[in-house]
Amino acid sequence: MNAVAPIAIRILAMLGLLLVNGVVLIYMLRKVLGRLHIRIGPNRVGPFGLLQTVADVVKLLTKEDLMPDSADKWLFWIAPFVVFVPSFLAYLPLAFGPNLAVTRLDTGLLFLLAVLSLIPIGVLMAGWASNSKWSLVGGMRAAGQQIAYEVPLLLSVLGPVMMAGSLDLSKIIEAQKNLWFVFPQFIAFIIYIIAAQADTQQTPFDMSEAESELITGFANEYGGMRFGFLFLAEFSNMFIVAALGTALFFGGWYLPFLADNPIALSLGPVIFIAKAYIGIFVMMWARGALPRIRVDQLLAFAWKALIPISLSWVVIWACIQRLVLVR
Amino acid sequence: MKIWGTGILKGFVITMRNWMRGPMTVQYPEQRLTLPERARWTVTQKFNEDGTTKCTGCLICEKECPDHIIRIEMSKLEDGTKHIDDYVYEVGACMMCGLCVAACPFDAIYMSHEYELATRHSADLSRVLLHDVDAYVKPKPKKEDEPDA
Amino acid sequence: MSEPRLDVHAQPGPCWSVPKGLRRVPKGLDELATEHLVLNMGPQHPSTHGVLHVLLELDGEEVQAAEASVGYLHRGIEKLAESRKYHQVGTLLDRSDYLAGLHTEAAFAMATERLAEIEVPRKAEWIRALTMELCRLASHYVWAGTYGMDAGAMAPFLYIMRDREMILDILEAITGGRMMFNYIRPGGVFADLPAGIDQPIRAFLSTFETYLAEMDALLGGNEIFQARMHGVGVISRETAMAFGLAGGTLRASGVDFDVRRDMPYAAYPELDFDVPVATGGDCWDRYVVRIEEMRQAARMIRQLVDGMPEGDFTAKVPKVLRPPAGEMYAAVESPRGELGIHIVSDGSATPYRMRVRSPAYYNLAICDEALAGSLIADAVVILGSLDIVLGEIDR
Amino acid sequence: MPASATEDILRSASVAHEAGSEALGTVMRIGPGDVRAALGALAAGGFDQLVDMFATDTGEAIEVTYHLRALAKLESLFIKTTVAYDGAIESVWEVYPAALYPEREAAELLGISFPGHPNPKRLLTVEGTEPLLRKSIAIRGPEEVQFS
Repeated sequence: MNAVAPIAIRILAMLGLLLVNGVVLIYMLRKVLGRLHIRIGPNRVGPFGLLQTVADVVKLLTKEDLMPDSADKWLFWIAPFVVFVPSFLAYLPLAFGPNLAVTRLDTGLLFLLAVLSLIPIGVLMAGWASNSKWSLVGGMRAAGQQIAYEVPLLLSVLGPVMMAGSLDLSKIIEAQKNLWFVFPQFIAFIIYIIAAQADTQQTPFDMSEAESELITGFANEYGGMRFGFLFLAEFSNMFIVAALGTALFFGGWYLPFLADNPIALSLGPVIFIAKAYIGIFVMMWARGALPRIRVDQLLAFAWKALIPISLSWVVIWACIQRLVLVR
Repeated sequence: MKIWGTGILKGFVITMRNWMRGPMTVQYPEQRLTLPERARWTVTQKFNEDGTTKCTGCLICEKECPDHIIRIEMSKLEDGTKHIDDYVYEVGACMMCGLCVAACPFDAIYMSHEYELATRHSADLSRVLLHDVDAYVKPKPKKEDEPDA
Repeated sequence: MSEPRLDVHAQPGPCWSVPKGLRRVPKGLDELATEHLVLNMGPQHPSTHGVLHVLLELDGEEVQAAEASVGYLHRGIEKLAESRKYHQVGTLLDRSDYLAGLHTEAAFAMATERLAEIEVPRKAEWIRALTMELCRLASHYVWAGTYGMDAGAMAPFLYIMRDREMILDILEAITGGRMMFNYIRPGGVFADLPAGIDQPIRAFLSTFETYLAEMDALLGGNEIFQARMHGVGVISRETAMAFGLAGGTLRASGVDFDVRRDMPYAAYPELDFDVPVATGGDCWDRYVVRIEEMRQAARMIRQLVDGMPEGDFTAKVPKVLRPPAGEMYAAVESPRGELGIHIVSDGSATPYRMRVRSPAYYNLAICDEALAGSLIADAVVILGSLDIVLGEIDR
Repeated sequence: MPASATEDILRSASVAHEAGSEALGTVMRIGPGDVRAALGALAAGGFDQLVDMFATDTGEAIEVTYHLRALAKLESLFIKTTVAYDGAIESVWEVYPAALYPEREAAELLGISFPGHPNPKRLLTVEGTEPLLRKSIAIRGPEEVQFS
């Protein structure tokens, strides 16, 4: 009993973080996009529209739970959870501070990427089960896209892993105490942001949603809280890739030049989350600024450009590390 | 295929520049735009200084309206002058073209700037602009002014 | 082998031939025998610009055949015009092409004037040209914004709406309406320019270049957008001519024809402007041509404001116009191309028959031809590049 | 003189025609059976654009107008033909694909037919609608307009 309690508390804290993230990110997305679009964004519900997301959640919860007549009932019912659960599991190995993680896994990074790659199954399920042509096309796109971009995503994280010599996210962060990996691993970082954007279906790679083509694609037939789960998973994925980027390239909870400062260290989680939010802001900024790429160009870009580059970077860095750095 | 070039970065700069310019929203119920003088909204009656109608009941506006939304119900008084029972204006079907105002030879109607036209009851979409009044008789041809009935 | 299910070109005549301008015999072999999917795009789809309904026959993501189904906005404008007096028809025509009502009004007014032999004062012609060019800018703004949205970029739409708002304010001050103008009447215009209107126009022109350049950089300067546009939806010169395309869509295919220059009307003979022409005929060329048209429109507005003559704003026109029996065709260059009004008069106070030759109607007819062989994402972009307004297509 | 050149084209295609110069421009009247042949010859003879095609109910019959243009010379030509109510004119879509839509529209709005059209569906109205542009179909008048 005593052994279970702290773990339960940690898991609940993660769930809380996920939900809070969802609420905050939706508000932030609306405000950021609003300002980029020279609008104001939500400002009616509560002060500065802060309660807008809460109102939306209430709206989604009270909506009728509709299911299309011809839908595959079982798959339709389970698909949002298949999307949502992996994105929650991906929070578990994240290290927010020294010794502050739900669970410390030696293969944390591998675990995280593995559960993230489960998401396309849920998306495909949602697209197929809806029995709508639009959803089907959206689901197929999502599957093809995520399979294509898993590869460069995995290859791009190998650079930091090689430098840190570990797959444990805490160890990777600790290895960046003096030098953030973004500087030596700049090419890997560029590949990472592209692949991460694509993997989480963010603009300019929001193929499966494609507002102007497929009208939210795989989520087409969903309403109420089921749609809420799909939506929440999307925002939680955004946070995960931003947090992962922070951990891999931007030194996690360390501030530059203040790595040994005890105050800065005690603020570790705050610094970590703030860095992740900066990353999310850039993702939202891209959403406001860029048009969408076409699906065949997207796949061609992954297979013809991104994967060869990332593969050669892995080889190059391995050589550099073996021959130059480690004697 | 030329991709990932400077154009994308420039897009980021431009969107941020527009953020700095600030929102262009006019928050409607609190802030309002001023309408130019010629803006055309609902048809409204004009009145003389003494409060009597300027409408002579000539029916030109009724004939002129392309959508047939103006209906004037009139009766003749004993002395031969006209009496307007009802001047009905279907604001819900009005397209604010201004043809009736342009056609009115007596300057009795104008296009007002009343633009908040949503109502809760469909009956409000039909307005009675004049009810049970004597039609205006121009002082020039006849010198006598009708006393109110 | 599965047959295309749509009967777009399903009836090979006894003497089957591929007509001039068609790329291919519209039946292909599908040796993989994959099942085709018929997708209903619209009438409530964000990228069909209104209530267009396009049937797409898909093989995977590739469009095999397409058929536009229109008529959801059919209001019978041509029939209604037969019951209206000549000065009342303008209210209908505003609603035909609701993004550029002034152009349709002007075409009708010109046809009526030529039929009734009314001499239009010079100032009226200049006011017409000024308001029409402003209206063209407003319409092109909507096109550019929605084109960006079709490609997935949201921001240019809102930036362009800010600029369009300035034009609509100017037009409202001049005509009294923001979109339903009812301003250009047979004989001239309804009212003179309000005093001091040149100030807001000049204020608009002073920011026009900056904002348009920004918008252009955001869309046309973006590599993703370029990759989406180049080589997509190519319409050859022959196809464009055969389908009677008009406006920017025609000029992007290399046909140098502009009603303003070649069949002059209003104040255009006195103005100095260029007609942009491109030769590629793809979505990118249509984009470039229209952006350049916007610059030319601003150039013309500058000349029109500077050189606005004095005089009457309308000719003496009888209250009820009864043109002599006969027929007349008058065309203007609307933002979408050659917009013609063909009036048949029998000498009475109402037109006997009025026909709107709407450019978007002819531009849309090519979608069966242009969409086949593209991807869904391309189909959306091609439809956007044709610049269709459903009010004008359905009438 | 351009009108005579046009007449030559029609004559060489052995199309009986009646040339006229109205306020509208050059107008050629031909028989309904000759439309396909005449337009085919004119398209080969330089009239490369079908600007518009529409039909009118004249009270006795349906008059169909083809508005052609030779873009190089900016020369307009109106080909008119008359066809009985519910009559038929051969489709010209193989000469001018631009006629695909207007033919469908004229067919449904005036109740004529265009044999040879590849997709003779209705364009604007739904199945069962009367031919609206015929003069016998009345427009709702002010007496019939009832609000509220």
